[in-house]
This record gives sequence, structure tokens and C-alpha cells, in this order.
Amino acid sequence: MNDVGRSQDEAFASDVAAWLAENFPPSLAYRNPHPYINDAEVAASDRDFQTWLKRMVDKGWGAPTWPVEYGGGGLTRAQDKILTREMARIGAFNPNRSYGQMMLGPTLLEYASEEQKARFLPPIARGEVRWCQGFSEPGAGSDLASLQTRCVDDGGTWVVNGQKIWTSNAHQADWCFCLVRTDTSRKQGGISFLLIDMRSRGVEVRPIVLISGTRHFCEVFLTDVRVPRTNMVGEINRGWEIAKHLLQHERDSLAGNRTELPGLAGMARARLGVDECGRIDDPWLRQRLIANAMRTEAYSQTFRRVAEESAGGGVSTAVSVLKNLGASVSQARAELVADLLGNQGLGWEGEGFSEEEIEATRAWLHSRAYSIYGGSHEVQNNIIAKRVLGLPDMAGR
Amino acid sequence: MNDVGRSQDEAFASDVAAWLAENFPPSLAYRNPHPYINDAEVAASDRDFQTWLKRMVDKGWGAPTWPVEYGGGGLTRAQDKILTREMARIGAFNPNRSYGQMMLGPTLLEYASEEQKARFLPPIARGEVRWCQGFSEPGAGSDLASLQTRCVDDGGTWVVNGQKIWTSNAHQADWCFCLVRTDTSRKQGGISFLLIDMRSRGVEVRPIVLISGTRHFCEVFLTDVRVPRTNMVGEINRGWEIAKHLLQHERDSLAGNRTELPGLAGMARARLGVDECGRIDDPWLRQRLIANAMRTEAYSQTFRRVAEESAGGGVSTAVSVLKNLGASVSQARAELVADLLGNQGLGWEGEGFSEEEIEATRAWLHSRAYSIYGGSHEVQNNIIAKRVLGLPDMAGR
Amino acid sequence: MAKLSEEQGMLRDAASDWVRESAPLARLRRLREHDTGTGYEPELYEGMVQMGWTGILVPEEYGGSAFGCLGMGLVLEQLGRQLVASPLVATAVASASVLALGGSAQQQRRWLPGIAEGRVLATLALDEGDRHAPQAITTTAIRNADGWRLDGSKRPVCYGLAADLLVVAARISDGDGHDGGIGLFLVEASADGLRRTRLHEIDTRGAAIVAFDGVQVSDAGVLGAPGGAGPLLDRALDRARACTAMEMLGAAQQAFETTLDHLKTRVQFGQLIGAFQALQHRAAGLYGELELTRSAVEAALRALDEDDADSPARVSLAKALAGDTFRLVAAEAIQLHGGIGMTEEHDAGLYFKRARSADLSYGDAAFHRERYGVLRGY
Amino acid sequence: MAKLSEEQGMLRDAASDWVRESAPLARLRRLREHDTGTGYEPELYEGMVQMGWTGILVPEEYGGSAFGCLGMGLVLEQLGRQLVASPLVATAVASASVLALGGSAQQQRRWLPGIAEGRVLATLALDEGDRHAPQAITTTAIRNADGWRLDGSKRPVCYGLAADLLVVAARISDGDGHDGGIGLFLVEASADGLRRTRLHEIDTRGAAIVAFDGVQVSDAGVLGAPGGAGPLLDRALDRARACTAMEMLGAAQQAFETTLDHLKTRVQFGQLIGAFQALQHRAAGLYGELELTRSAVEAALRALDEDDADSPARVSLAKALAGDTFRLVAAEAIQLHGGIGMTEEHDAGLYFKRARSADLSYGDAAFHRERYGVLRGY
Repeated sequence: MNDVGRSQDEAFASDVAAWLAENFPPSLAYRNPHPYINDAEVAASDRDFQTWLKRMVDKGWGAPTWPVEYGGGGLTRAQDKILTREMARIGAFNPNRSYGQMMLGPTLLEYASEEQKARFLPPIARGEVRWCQGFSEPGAGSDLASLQTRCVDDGGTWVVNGQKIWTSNAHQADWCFCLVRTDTSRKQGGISFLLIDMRSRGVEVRPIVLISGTRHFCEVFLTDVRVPRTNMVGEINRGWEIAKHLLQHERDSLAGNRTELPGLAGMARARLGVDECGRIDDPWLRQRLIANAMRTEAYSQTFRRVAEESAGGGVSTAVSVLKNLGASVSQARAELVADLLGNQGLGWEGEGFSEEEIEATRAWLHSRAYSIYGGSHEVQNNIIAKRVLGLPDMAGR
Repeated sequence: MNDVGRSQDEAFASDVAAWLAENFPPSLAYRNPHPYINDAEVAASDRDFQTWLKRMVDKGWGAPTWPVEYGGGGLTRAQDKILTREMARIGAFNPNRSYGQMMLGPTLLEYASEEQKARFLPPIARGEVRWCQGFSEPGAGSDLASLQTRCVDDGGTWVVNGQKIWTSNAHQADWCFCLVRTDTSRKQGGISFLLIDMRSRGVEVRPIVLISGTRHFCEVFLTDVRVPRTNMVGEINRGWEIAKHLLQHERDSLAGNRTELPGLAGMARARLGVDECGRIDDPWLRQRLIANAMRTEAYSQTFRRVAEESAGGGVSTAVSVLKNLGASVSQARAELVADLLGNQGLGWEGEGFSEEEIEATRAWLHSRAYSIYGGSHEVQNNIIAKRVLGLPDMAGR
Repeated sequence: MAKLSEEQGMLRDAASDWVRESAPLARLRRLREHDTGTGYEPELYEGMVQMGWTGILVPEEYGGSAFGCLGMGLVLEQLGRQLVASPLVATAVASASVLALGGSAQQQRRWLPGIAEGRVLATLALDEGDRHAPQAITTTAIRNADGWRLDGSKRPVCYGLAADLLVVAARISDGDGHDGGIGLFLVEASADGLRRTRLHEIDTRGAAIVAFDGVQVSDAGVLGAPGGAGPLLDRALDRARACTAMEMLGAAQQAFETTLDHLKTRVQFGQLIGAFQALQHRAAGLYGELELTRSAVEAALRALDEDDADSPARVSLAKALAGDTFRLVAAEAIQLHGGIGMTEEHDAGLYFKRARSADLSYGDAAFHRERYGVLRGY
Repeated sequence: MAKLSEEQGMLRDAASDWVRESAPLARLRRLREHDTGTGYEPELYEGMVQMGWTGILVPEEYGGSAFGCLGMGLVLEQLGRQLVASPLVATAVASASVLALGGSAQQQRRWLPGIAEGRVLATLALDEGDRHAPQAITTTAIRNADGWRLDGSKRPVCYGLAADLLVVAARISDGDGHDGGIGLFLVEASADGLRRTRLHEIDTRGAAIVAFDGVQVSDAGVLGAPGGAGPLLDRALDRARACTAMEMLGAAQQAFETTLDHLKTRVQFGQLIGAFQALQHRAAGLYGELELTRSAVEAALRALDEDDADSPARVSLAKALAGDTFRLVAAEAIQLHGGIGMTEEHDAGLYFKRARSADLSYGDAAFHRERYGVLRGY
């Protein structure tokens, strides 16, 4: 980078810092953004969050790198990094993170028609519309290409019938980006990418209760749902490519979900006590804690290394590796926290357990999903074996 | 069992005990029989061992359950158990254990012609002839059915060409029982079971040096080796069934190789010291030692349980499970012993290391073979998955 | 399963039939919805009483069958398969064993027939916090004119809310904090000063906090020698541990078989997923763990029945392996079922929750690995 | 590999070329056959000197390039791939660092140019038995009229038989057994009272026992403050640890790639064995471990170069992961090669042997897990 670029960036950084100092509500500093992202009700009920959202999207920074004409900030990649860094410095976060902004937006920018971009992107950039993702089906989880939801042309309108599952927050979503089958004679080559208004007649949503009590995954039943022709992104039967691109973004974001976790040493010392040498006073748990701390640290280092190596764009093949390592590190950690709690890690609700204990227990239960969603552990291993390591397919099949 | 049977057994037991007291050389009590079994030179150089062998085979107990006419003892299964038990009581062992006695003999009894039995069994029962097993080939290790050693009929004599590998003690063997290909158009259905005199012209043996320095595995090169027609066991192209039967016996015996191992607590206490509570003073190693001791004990219990369940004969499907569990327990143990020794577990030979240390280091190196020979870990897992658990084969192959 | 006697075989088969007909997993779901904290269905427990199971460890003179630990294990294995929730272990194993092994004739007469007939639910009130720690009891029993005064709080007490009788472990004290060892006290749930609070846990086992605020116990309620009850407690605990291990093994076995069925029926990428070798090898590995665990659990139960001096180490081996194996198998059951395994509606999660809860009962795998290590000289 | 500077990239490429052309694994085999205990080939070491690698951690004023730990790591990664045996770490990392970080100007002048130019082979004489234990030194240095008198025995000393110069760690004593802390002493191999015995090990690293029987050292041979050399020793050791970790990573990477090649060419059951999913998933798992290890090792080397106060924990993380990963990969390399992998003739066994030997160098994985745990507050 030349000196002009560097000094421009420095100027930008100080502008950002000044704007953030003025506009970011201190009450939100270092708050975990996920509850706001995952739950519309939580987001709606926090006035400071709403203020912060409004200020950010007015500034265009709800979608910092999108073109200004679509409601974005028009920032360069370098500027976007500076914005992220400056936010991190004061514990701020982008309040407009959402499925729409993170997954669908970049996909529309690449594949949608001009008209579609103009129609769908600005409401996402402004945080006004919530999107959900209708990909998985009961018979097509890891094997997405087997999906069955039919979409037929009925006099210039698409008519959709089928069932989607594992649709995050469908019960709070306004719209759904959906994979549908438009040709039953081919597998990947018969899939199209369709945008469906969740208020359409024939759309029914049922939340799925998970073993952790979580209810944000849903089943979505689609019965004779009529969708305008203009809601298809890309050409008919060409949706697979779009989906793959989008899923790569999903894995990117999942792999990054758990980069920096605080150590468990403090909690363990408090729970278990220390011996006369100051070491945690349970050798069995202590060794597992140390092993997990080491893997967690090495995972964070790996995440940073991959980010550095892939700087300059493009989607890295390392994503599958990161996904599996991240999931296993996080699962081991959740398991360890519950083990640390012992009998106090059995609480579901009510008297006798602290809020933190119940949260940890439910987090432990929920952690089993880490190696299932976003491409299961097994599917990622297949990808690593074939695409990264170049191992062969079975002959004669 | 009725009372008559029981009292007969009791009488037999006391006869056996009396005979053993008179005939078993005390110098051999509680000695590890494997060096004698594995190495003809070791066996030949120990006078007490030779005495013991002579007395046992004269008694017919070198092959206790074989018919008397073939040099066996003609014992019932119950009597055989009593003999084994009485020997164990005083640390005695069958000095005639060998490939021939354990593997080939039972196979010949089941599949060979009367003439073959009369010719080959007595020398085995008397411990006069050493056999080796010519099954694996360079291109057919775990996948035995791919073997390439050709056997063709040349005017009433078989002519064999090919190469065998991993043939234990071929350099000391008088005879070899061999799988050969008599039909190239079929896989399993083109294999025959042939007995080859190792002194035949065209047989060349080269010992293979292993990473542990062991030299008892060999390569056997067969070049235009002429074998009499009468040396084929069973019908032509029906050798696969015989081999499967024999391999089952091999796995049975391998699974049982490591049933009872002494604990490592004493060695660990001596090497590592103990803390003020009397516990081994290295928490990391201590936990691995405990975990391995637990699995070792559970493995022994499993071995006894399987033996009890399958009492009454037949070859158990549990053999593959035992093989894998036994190999993993023993490998972990060998690894642990080397870890216990630390820098002293790096010695190959010479000054600065005790004999025990060098033996432990080589045993650790050799232990990697446990999960390879006698059907690799992977092959056993395939067998468990398909035959024990009934999991399906791939479709479309 | 190693060779069983004819009677043992019949016991197991009867248990298997009964569970299938009367107590399938659907019963646990129903209980979970309607549980008020007692953690069991009286109707089902009555069925077990009718089957004679509450008397398996009760001497014949008090109405039991004295059928032994292996017999009890055979029943619990079947109950474990369908995660039947009942106070059977707490009452008819742990509490019955304390009484049978260390109670006076009067105490046995007073309580054992009731346990065998199902009139009395009993449980141990032992642990006081995060972990199973029989050596770390702080509840005190202070000598006074009328006998003993108990103060302290126990948690979690399994089936503590339902129990009629509590066997309370307390530290004998002269009132000045002097440590006089462990005593066991029989306390009726109706005693003055006793207060119970429900614990709502992920698994259904009627857990409660039981607080003792100056609860008075007469000398007739003291089990064994006050101050020297540690060994008695340990013997009774070992029975509860080994029986729980068998219950866990049954549950793990069922979770494994359900998963195998799934592997044999679910199609992905045009294949039955059970045809994928990576899953086959994982299944083979789990099978090996189950086999090891079964051997260890059976050996422990037999050792207890034979009063083998090596029982403690064998029991710890069994309980530790059962804990590790059940937790592993249950986690793999969810993974191999994929998304559906994560849903409340699917059974895998119930096994997963029971695995942790059962592991923690009477000492988790880490506790028993440590105990085994000490007993074996490590 | 994270982003490298242009110079670093050139260094790595040069090392890669040199190893491929001059030091393939066949050289190690030749050395193993003819080794008299020095554990290296002078001709190959001379080549390394020519490449400038002996000076990478030597300040420029003494003929080095001061290129830093990451630079040295880049070279060692390439050497590790072909298991090149040389005293590079012992001399140009461990010993050079002690001198560069804590030597007097006179000591540096006396020894560093010789190390950079390859005229001097040096090594640490630190450990005394089974395990790496810098805190447990019993060799004594007793003050006398002429300086210090060393008594004790060191083992294993890497390249101890070949070394010209030994950096000896000894416990300062007043002669009455009073513990005065750790001192580091520069001792020439030719010193009176010094005796060396070859250790013939599974791996080739010139190991020896070095005994000191009243070896006299003048004050000019004392490094840093007598009694206070512990921190200096630890800093030098951390460099040796991180560099060894990178050498191990290179070796593990090569063993993994060789195994991948085997999976892509070996046919069994009518399939390339690399098509079997169970093996694919194991390979994917190994790949993940290698990636984690690479990140940790690079981070440790960079931390050392930046004098980051967190270096010790990062170094221990790197060395521990390298030990675990290399041992795992090497064992799997044998397993996945099947029988042929067990033969002396095949390379897998050489990697397997090096894995244990390298793990034990400068502290094995258990040592570093413990150290990491203490440093991170566990």
C-alpha cells in the first residue's frame, strides 16, 4: 500500500472512531450480539439497540461494503476492516447482522437482476426485513441435492409445494430464500433459487423444540404457495450454484463464530479450588481443561492465520477444516463446563440452580448441534478428503 | 454333566496333576512360551525344553484332542480343559504349540484326505516338523482374495510361481501351507490350498527386518516350484473356504495372546516415585496408566466372558472385536511403558540402557504391528460392521 | 451376557416383557410432562413391586427373594433400555442394602418388609453439593439427651421428594466441631425440622434438596456404630453403583441399537447411510466399548454377590466404563441421527440427558477412575 | 503458512531446494549405517554453514544474519521433512542463544563467530535422566580458588559426542550442599575430567552421556550471574523448543503427504484405498491436527521474534501440539501403509522413531502441557 492510501485510511479511522464515540450507546458495550440477531423480540424490546440500529443503517454501515445505491456504505474492504476494528476496540458491533445481510445480500449482489437488487437489498441494508433460509428438508439434510420441494409454472406464476426444516427463525421472518425443485429428472441441475414472502397464503410455520429447549428452528410447510415469476434469482434450474456460493458464506461465518473464547481457568479455580501450589485442585478436570485451552488457543491462531492467508478475497478451502475444529473445540468446552458444574450442571429451571448454571447446561445440550448444522462433521470431512486432500472417489459407482 | 462324568473328570485331573508333577521340568515354570514357539534355535538350545517336549508328545499331549491314531492324545474337550487348567496351576505350558499344531492340524482334520492326515498330522503332533503359512502377498495383504501366486497343472504335477510375504519363520520352516491361484477368471473361487515342502527347488526365503529389529517375518519367492498332486488339500478352487476356517483359528489365537498382563503400577511407582498420599507422582502419566489398567482389566473380563459364552464350541463372531480391543489395549500399554521410561525408552542397544529398557523400546516399536497383522484394524472393523452389526454394503457396486 | 442360571434367565425375560408392555419410553415422556417433582409413576412402581423386584436384595425372612445383585442388574438393564424412571435403585438397592448389611434386627423388621412390599420409599441423603464425595460430609449429628440432632443440607437427593424414609449420612460431633467419623441415621420424611425442595433437572429422578434443621433422631434410628458407618455406607453404595452401571448399560445398548436401525434405514446421497464406511467403523468402535462395559459390569455384580474382597475396584471399573460409554454412545446417537436427533421429539436427547445424570449418580467416571487407581496401587 | 516477507520466502525456498538436492532421506539411512556416535555428516553440516543457517540467530557483528527464530524455523521445517540429522538446533539455536542472550562481550566474541562459521559445535548439557527437568539439576558447581569445580553426569546430551563446547547447567554450591541456584558454564570438550559415552538410540541425534569429574572452569567460563541463570536458560530453551517444533511439523507434514500418496496409489478390494471413507475421515482428522499445529508453531516463533512476554506459553503450546501431532501422524502413517510400513526398509518407521525422540527433546508434550497450564492459571 502506498503512503497516500495509508494516510487516507488513518483519516478514515479517526473519523470512524469519532463517530462511534458519539453514536454508540455505552449500555451496549461488550454485549453479546447474538440474542439480538437471533430473536426479533429481544431486538425490538431494547431501546438502545433500536437507536444504535437506526444510526448505523442511516450511515449505511448496516451493510458497510454494499453500494450506496442499495443502502450500503460503499466502503472498501480496507475501510470495512477499519470499521470492524474500531468497533471491536470499544466493544461495539454491527446491529444489522442477520441472515439477510450476511448470506442473502452478497448472493443477490452477485446473482440477482438489477430489478431484484433494487427491490430486495435496501430493506436488508436498513434492517427492516428479516429473512430466513429454506434449504434443508426432512429427507435432505446433509444431502441437500436430494430436495423434493416442487415448484411448477402455473400460468406465469410459480406454485410451490413441499416442506422445509431447520429453518432458523422462520416464525419471525418476513421473507424466505428457498431452494426448490423445478426439474425432477436431474439432481443438482433441477434446483432453482426462489424468494418467498412468508405472508403468502399456504405458508405454515411450526417451531421445533430442541433438547436444549431452544425454539428458533422451524418447520415450514408450503402448500400451493403462489410466487411471482420475478422472485426467482438467476435462471431456472441454476439454483445449485447460487446455493453453494451462499453455503460457503454460511460456513465462513459459522467457522468464525467461536474464535475467541475466554479461558475457563477462573471459573474452574472458583468452582474447584486450588492446591498448595496454586493449581486447580482436581487433576482429572484440570488436565482436560488445559488440553481444551490449548486446542482453543491453537484454533484461534488457525482462524487468524487462515484469515491472513486468504486476505485479498475468495473463499478458502480451509473453511471445512475450521468448521470441524471449531465445532469440536466448542463442544469439548461446553462438555467441560457442565462437568465442572457437576450436579449443578443438571438444572433445567427453577430453584436450586443459578441462572448461569442453567444457561451452561442448556448450552451444553445445544452444543451437540455444532457438529450437525451448517454441514455436518461427516460432510465436512468428505469435503476435506476430496477437495483439500485430493483423495479419490470409489471406483465403479 | 452327570455325577459319573464329574467323578471321571476328577480322577483324570488327579492323574494329570500327578503326571505333571513328575514330568514338568521346574526350570520352565512360569516361563513365557513364546520365544520357544517363535524361534527354533531358542527351542533347540534349551535342554529342559526338549525334555519337556519329548515327554509331552510321547504322552500324546502335544496335540491333546487329536485322535490317537494321528499321534494325538484323544482327549475330550472337557479333559483338554482340565489339562490346560492343571498346567496353568503350576506354570506349565504345551511345548508343542506351533503354527502346525494350532492352525494347520485342525484344518487338516476337517478338510484333508485320510492319506494326507496319516502323512502330515503325526509329525506335527510329535513336534518334528515346523510349518509356516503362505497366505499374504505384496499386492494382497488385507485383501487376501486378490492373491496372484499361480499354480498350474504340468503333466500331473503342480507348478507354482509367485511371491509370499509376512510369512512368519519361513526361514526355519520345513513345510508351508499355501494359498495359490488355480483359476484367474474368478476371485475367491479360483484359490486352492497347497502344501509345499520348503526344501523344494525354486523356494527362496528372505527375512524381512522390521522397525523393531525383529527378523522372523519373511518373503518367500516361489519360482517354478514343482509340487506333487497329492499335496493339495480339498478340491481344486475350493481353498478359500479352508483358508477362512483357518484364519478364524488364527484370529482366535491372536485375540487370546494378550489376555492377562501384569499391572504397570509397580514399575511406575519405582520409576516415578509417589506423592505424600502414596499416589504415583506424575499426574499426567498416572491418569493414562489408570485408564489403560481399566481397559486392560475390562478386556481380560471380556475375553473370559466370550470364552464362557462360546463354550460348547464353534467359532465366535466376537473374535474381531477381541482382536481390535486387544491390539489397542496392548499398543497403548507399550506406548505407556516407553513413555514411563522417558529418555531411557530411546535405547536401541549398547551402553547406557538396561536390557529391560531396550526390550521395552523394541516392544513398543513392534506393537504397531498388532493392529496390522492377523487382519488389520480396518478389516476387523469391516467385519464387525457387516457380520456382527448387520450394516449394509454400498448400493450400486 | 455371560451364562445365566435358569432363574436369572427367567427374571431377565420377565423384565424385558414387562418393560415392553408396561413401561415403554412413552411413559417417561408422559411423566416428564406431568411430574410434580416426585419423579416416578406410582402405578409403574406398583407393577415392579408385583414383579417382586423391590425384594431382590431383601432377605427372605423380610419378604424378599435375596436374589442378589446380578439379578437386580438383569432387571435394571431392561428398565434402563426404556429409561424407566423409578426409585428402585434408591429404595430397593441403596437403602435396602444399608439396612440388610448393617441394620439391627429391629430396624430390619421395621423397614425391610415395607420396602419389599412397596409401602416404603427410601433413599440415601448423602451428597451435599457439586460432586459425589462420601468423605466430605458436613451435615452434623450432635449427641444430646434424646439421641442425636441433625443439622445440614443434602443435595441432590434422588427421589428425595417422594421418599418416606431417608438414610442420612452425617458427621458425628460432640457439639464443639470435633470430628467423630460418619454415622448413618434413619429419618422419616415427616420429621420435624426436615424441609424438602424440588430440583427441576434435565433428567427425571425426583431430585430434591433436603434440609435438616435440628431434626431429632432417637438411638433406635442409628444404623451401625455411630462414627464407624463409613464402610457400611461404601458397601451399600457399591451395590447401587454396580446396579446403576447395569441400568446405564441397558440404556446405552438401546441407544446404540436405535442408532443402528437408523443407519440401516436412512438414505442419503443415494445410499443407506449405514453403508458409509466411516460410520461403520464408528459403529464398530461403539460396539467394542459396549462389550468392554458389559464385561466389567457383569464382573462387578458377580463379585458383589460372591462377597469378593476385590469388589470395590471392580465396581469402580464398571461404573466408570458405564459412565464413559453411555455418554459416548448417547452423543454419537445424536450425531448419527443428524438434525432430528437434536429435537425434543426424538428419543436420542432423552438418552443423552440420562447419560449425564446417571454418570453423576453415586460417583461419576472421574470419581471412579480415581478410586480404581488408588485401589490398584496407582 | 502465514504471510512471509520476501526474504523469508527466499530462505524457505532455498532450504527446500537444498534438502531435496543434498539431503534426502537416503542420507539419513547412510548415516545410520556408518554412524560412530557423532550423529551427523560433517559434509552436510558444512553445506548448512555455506547456506548461512548456522548464523541465523547470531548477531551480525559476530558474522551472523540475526534473521530470527521464524527464519530458523523455516529452514528447520524443510530439514525436518527429510529427517536431516545435524547439530543445527543444539549449536546454532540452543547454544548460540545462550551466548547471544546472556554471554559477555568477551564470550560472544570468543564463540559466536565459530558457531556461525561452523568451526564450533556446541550443545547444552542440561538433563540428567529420564525426563527433561531444568529445575531438577544435581550436577554441582563448587566455588574454589581457581573458579568453579563441576561434578555430575548429564544424559542424554544431544550431539554430546561431537560437540567442541558444552554449555553445562549446574547447581551452585558452597561445598556444603547449600543450594545457590542454577549456573551455566562454558566447558570445552577437551577439559580434564570430562568423559563422554555414546548412547546408541533408535533415532540419530548423537546422544551421549557426559560425565564431569572435578572439571575446572575459570570465571571467564561462567555465563550470566552464577546462581541466577535459570531465566536465561529458559529463554534459550524456548527458542530451541519452538525451532524443534517446526522441525517436527515439517517431518509430520512429510509423513502425512507420503501417506496420502500411498492412499492414492495402493489398491485393495478393487479400490484405491484412499477411496475408503473411513480412511478419508482419518486423513481429514490428521489434516486438522497439522493445521492447528502449524498455527501454534508459527505463532510461537513470531512471539519469540517480537520478544512477546507471552512467548513461554505460546512456545509450550507449540511444542506440545507438535509432539502429539507428530507422534499421531507417524503412527497412522505406519498403520495406513499396512505391513510394509512396519519394515525397516520403509521410511515410515524412521519418522515414527524421530517422533518420540523429538518429542522428548527440550521437554515432551506432557511437560509442556503442564507448563502451559501453570502459565495460563490452571
